[in-house]
Amino acid sequence: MNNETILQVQGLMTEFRTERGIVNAVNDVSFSLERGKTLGIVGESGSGKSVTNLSILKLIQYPPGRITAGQVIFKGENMFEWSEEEIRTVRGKHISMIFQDPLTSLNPVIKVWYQIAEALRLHHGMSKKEAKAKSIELLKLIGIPDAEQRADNYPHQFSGGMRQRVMIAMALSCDPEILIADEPTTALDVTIQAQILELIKNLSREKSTSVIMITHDLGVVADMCDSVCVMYAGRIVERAAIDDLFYAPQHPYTRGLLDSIPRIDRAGGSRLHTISGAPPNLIDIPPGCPFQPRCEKAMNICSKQSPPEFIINGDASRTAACWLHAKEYNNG
Amino acid sequence: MGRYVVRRLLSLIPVLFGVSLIVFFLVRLIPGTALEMYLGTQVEATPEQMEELKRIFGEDKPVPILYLEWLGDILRGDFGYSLRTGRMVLPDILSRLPLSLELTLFSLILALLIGIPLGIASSLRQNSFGDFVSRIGGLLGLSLPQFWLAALMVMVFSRFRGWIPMGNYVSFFDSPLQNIKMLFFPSLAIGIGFAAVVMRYTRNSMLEVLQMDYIRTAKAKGLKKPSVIYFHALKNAILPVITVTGFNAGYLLGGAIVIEEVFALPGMGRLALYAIYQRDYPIIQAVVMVIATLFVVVNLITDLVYALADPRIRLDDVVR
Amino acid sequence: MKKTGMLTMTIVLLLLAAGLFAAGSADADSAVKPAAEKVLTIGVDQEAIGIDPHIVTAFSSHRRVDLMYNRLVRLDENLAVVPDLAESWEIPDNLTYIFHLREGVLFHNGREMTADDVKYSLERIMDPKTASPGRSYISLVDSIDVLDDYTVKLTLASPLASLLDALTSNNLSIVPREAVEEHGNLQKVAVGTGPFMLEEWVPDNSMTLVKNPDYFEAGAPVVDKVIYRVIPEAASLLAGVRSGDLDIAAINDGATIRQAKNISQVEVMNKPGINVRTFGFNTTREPFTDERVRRALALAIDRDEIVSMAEFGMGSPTGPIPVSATEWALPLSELPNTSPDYDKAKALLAEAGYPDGFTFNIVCSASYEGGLAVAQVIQSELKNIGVTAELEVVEWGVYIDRWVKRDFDSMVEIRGGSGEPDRFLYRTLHSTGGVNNFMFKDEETDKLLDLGRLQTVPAERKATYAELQEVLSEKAPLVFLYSPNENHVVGPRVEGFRQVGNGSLYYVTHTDVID
Amino acid sequence: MTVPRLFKNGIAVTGLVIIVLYVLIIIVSFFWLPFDPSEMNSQRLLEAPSFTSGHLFGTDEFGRDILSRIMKGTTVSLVISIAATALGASFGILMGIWAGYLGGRWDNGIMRIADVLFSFPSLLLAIFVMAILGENTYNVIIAIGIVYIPQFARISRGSIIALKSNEFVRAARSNGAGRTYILFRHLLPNSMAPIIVQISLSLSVAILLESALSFLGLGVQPPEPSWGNMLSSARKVMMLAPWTAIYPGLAIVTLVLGFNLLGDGLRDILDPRLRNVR
Repeated sequence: MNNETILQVQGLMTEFRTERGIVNAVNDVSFSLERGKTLGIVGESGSGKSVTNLSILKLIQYPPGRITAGQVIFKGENMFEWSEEEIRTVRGKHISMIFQDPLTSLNPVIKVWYQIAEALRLHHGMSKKEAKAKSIELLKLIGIPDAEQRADNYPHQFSGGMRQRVMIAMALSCDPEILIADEPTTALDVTIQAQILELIKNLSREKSTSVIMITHDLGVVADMCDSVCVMYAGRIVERAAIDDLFYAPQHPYTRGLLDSIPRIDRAGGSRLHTISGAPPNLIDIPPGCPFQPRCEKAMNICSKQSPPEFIINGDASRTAACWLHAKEYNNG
Repeated sequence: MGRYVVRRLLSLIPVLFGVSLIVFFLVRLIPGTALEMYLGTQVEATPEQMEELKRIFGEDKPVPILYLEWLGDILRGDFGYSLRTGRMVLPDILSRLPLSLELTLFSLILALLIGIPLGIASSLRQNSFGDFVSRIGGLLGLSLPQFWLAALMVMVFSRFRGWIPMGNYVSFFDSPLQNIKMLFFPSLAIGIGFAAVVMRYTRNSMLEVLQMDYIRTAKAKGLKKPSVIYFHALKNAILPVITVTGFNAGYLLGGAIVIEEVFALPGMGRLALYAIYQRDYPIIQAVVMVIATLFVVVNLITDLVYALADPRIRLDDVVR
Repeated sequence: MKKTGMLTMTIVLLLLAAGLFAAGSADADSAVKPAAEKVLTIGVDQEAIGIDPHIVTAFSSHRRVDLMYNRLVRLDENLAVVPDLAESWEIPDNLTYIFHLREGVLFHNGREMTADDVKYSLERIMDPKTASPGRSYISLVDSIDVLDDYTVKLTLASPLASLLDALTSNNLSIVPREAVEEHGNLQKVAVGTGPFMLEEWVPDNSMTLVKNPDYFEAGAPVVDKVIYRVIPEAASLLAGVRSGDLDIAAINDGATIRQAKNISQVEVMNKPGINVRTFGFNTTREPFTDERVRRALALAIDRDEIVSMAEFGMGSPTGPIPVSATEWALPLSELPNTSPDYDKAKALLAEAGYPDGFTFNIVCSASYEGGLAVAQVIQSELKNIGVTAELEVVEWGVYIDRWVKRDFDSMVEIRGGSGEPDRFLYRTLHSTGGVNNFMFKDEETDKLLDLGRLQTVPAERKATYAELQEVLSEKAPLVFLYSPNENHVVGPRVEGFRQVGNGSLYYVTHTDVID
Repeated sequence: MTVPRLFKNGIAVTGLVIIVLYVLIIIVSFFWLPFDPSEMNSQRLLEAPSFTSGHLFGTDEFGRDILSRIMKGTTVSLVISIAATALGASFGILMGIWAGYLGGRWDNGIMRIADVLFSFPSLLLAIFVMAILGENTYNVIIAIGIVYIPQFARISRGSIIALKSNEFVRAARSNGAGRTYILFRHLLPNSMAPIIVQISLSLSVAILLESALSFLGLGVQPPEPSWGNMLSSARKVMMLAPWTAIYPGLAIVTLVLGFNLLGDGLRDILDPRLRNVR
């Protein structure tokens, strides 16, 4: 069971056609997820982390979005070779998702229990009655008081945190092997954030569900994840186990991110660091490293050629896409 | 909700008062009087006959006095007598009402049956050739003059017995089959235009809804495409369609004049038209009042249906 | 939504079930029905406006009253006066008319009709309170005397040669006193002596009449039921006959009749009617005060062209007396100013001081009676003599208003004619005439009209009206254009229907339907 | 931004092309027509369309050339539709923005009037106005314009109210801008999108309303040709001579379609919620 790779993404490319040109939202992204582990994907908004994960289940709307290359290998099979119908049977049953904004992600005109029950009826063939009972049970499990009555409510009658709990109940209803949580706490109050994260953590641990946690919040990553991928401009710029990332970031962008977090252990005198500049426009990306215009350590080569992912210390799961490591590699 | 309905019905009062005022004085601004129409061009009347006739036709008093008298009468539920036929106004109107309501209902049903599926199909293939064709087709439906279409229908289908009403209106409760058969073409002539409107609203609303996060959620649950589209999307997309349907229903009640004329259907619109031609003031006044009331009531029903379809709306909160 | 969905489903299912149920029961009904009740369905374009024979003015009402009431005398298909309730009559002098009534005629309420009813009816008509349009027809009647139960005598204040013809009017129908007293008037109920009795009247939809089993004429009526259907569109009327929904349709639209002639399933019956399409001048307005101007305009008019364009050929050019009144009417060729002569017309205009023509208005309306099509043709024809006519097309009610107020330069009308010249021309053109909208005051015309009323010798009367026709053609207070045909489109089941010529449907009484 | 987008929108461009074609027909009709549209000819009544006679669309019941009448009638139809829309829009928008901006008693009063007008069936209202004013082209414009007033009032009021609470209005007010200035410089331009769409739809509905009025004998009066009155007089003869009804009918359908296409396209373009990246 240990170290069993359950999901592998290889060379994923996703683009969007807009009036101004083609946006390369995901550009040659690869990573893998192990059973029972939690993988964090971190990046600013627009870095391509959500699109990456929507691409896994082919939930990119065409038009305008389109997956142009890559493989998603789930339990040894490339899902991109499957038919739409086959992928559909995976959704919600084997791989399910939680989205950022629980208000817009729940259907406003359908009762809460019914939205939870749908997947149960579909994937487990439950009758309406069974599914309702199970839904209420799930609502209790995630801590909704008066679940029997609340089941007949509509989403707008719930608070934000409650709604996200409903989303979680919905996602976990069929005991999926993988849960993709797309910024599940961004829209919530800080106090509620912790509760929700705790809930995800407990539930996934209980059922040894693998989790992909998409977030821009390094605190969440530190709390939840076993390993991390950092995305920038549609690419993975650094990947590492959780401790390595925090203690020895290898990419200037990651370092920038870490420096921008206020930390108690840092001496009072040091300034809070921010990354200057803005993320690049993903249309017509210039050659070279996309981070180069904002990078304090930029070199000549950085504006000419895009860096490949360099393996750090011989550990294939520890990489950084930065020319700085080319030198180190050469020297080493 | 009860309080809401009462409040809405109370708001009817100033509207009806305004309508009554306008209609009463407006009809009397039209040149010619009911008495003149009655006599026509072939009849001679002696002066003493004219005196008597003027009294009968209510031309012996100033208009404001007549208005107050009439207002008093209708508040007591007395709509008076037709100047043209001498019959009581209210029963005459009530006997037309079922047809007008039925015609409205049937046209709307046809419009929804045609418009919603086309709108959905069109939205699912936005900007495809099929979308383009069906949009143009829909707009074409909207561009057809109703009476032209109706006249063409009479021309083509009149050779089939029983398909065109020909003044032989059969009530739904007497013979539903015959009734539906007869109202099919008139309803279609009216419904095609509205089908286009419904289609347009459905399409636009579906396009909007299909971009929503909850549709993505539904897909992520692994739901099959039909249940995503016809359940999750349509349930939301139908909301603006309800509004526009209700609005058109209100509009249609008195607006089928031309169709009633071509198909010789005894509805409210035709009653009003003939009353205007004949300067039959009591009838015109009453018809317009009834239509205005229906208009408001239909709008109220629409709002209630809307509230039923959208759980987020709570009527008591609606401020108007 | 779940609930609404269920509700919708339930309603739909209920409707369907109801539909099947009713369809089934309807079939059962027709299966049980005893053999062939004969129903004749008549399509007309206008709803009756009341059915009290003494009060109604609308032609559409007359067409109903026809079958429910009788007069003392009636017109046959040659427009000749024949007995109706009066079996015979004597005219001892030109002021006295004695009628001998049929015996044993029953009203629809079962009571026998007697001379008292005749007296009551005519007196009701004469009473100003009744506001009857028939009053003017018998205004010269001085007294009505009941000689016995079956004999009644009318005494006139002054001679009226056309009295018998006047008595054929539906407005002079005989009604029972008790029915009037019970209902106030007879606008909604029918208690006559006629061949049919009112069964049901659904306004603007249908009127159903059933056979009067006690009708005095043996073997009549032939059918058990007559249903009138109101269908305003001529094309729909024709379509109705064609599909078999209607048996007889009265259609006055020429185009539709022309089309009907191409349809093998239907028969078109027509004969020149007694109405006359006229183009009249306001003789008190410049330049129509000048007889020469009016004559010039008359000379620019091509009646054949008007008939072919405005009526699709379904009419006959006519002079002052409608051509259908064959006994009186002079052929157009014998009357002056009845065929186009532009040179003469221009000369007359120049003589009158309008060498370059002038501009005036024609008031007309888009309804059939309003003569819009005729006005358009006239407008075009007048261009030939340099006169500019501007059409003032008004809504029908406004048209009537202008007519009543005599507010027009000229007007296209349709005038209800009569087979009896006095009845048509006296009121139209005598200086005291009730519908002399032209405000025509001419001594010669007045003299001839007065004379015609006095004369009871046919040959003498004929000479008088011949002279009058010439005078009117010369002085042209109006141009008599044509008589539209009376048209009926008849389906294949119908047998024995005849046209009267004045639009009356009297012969429905003798009509049979054969399946 | 909007103009190039307009040309990218196939629907809108198709509509525009149709309208431009009709404008060209109007220009041509001022200088040349195949026949005199009011010239009657008793020898050529109801002739079928033919090349040899030169009556490409046939003749009507008076022997007049239908093509020439349609061409002449184009001006009438377009003038009515534009003038009536302009009339209804200007009064309606003024009422609506005033009501929406001032709110309170003004809003209530103005919108009650609009409500009253609104609950009148539009054709019936138009019939009333025509019957009172008398039948001619100007009065058709007035009648249709009056029908439009409450519609424009509602739409413009709605969008003003939606905008009123926006930041930029508060900003403008804190900068000392006056009521009228804010209304006409800030609110009106920003609320134009739904109004523009309503205008294009009103243009098309006006043509249909004119033809319905003519059908009832209350529209533009003969001999002046309008598509509506051509159709209405063709009704009698359409079974004998279908072309008398078909060509004027097609003229109406195509021009109305043109306006509708333009309107629908504009709605796509102006309504950002429907804007789909391509």
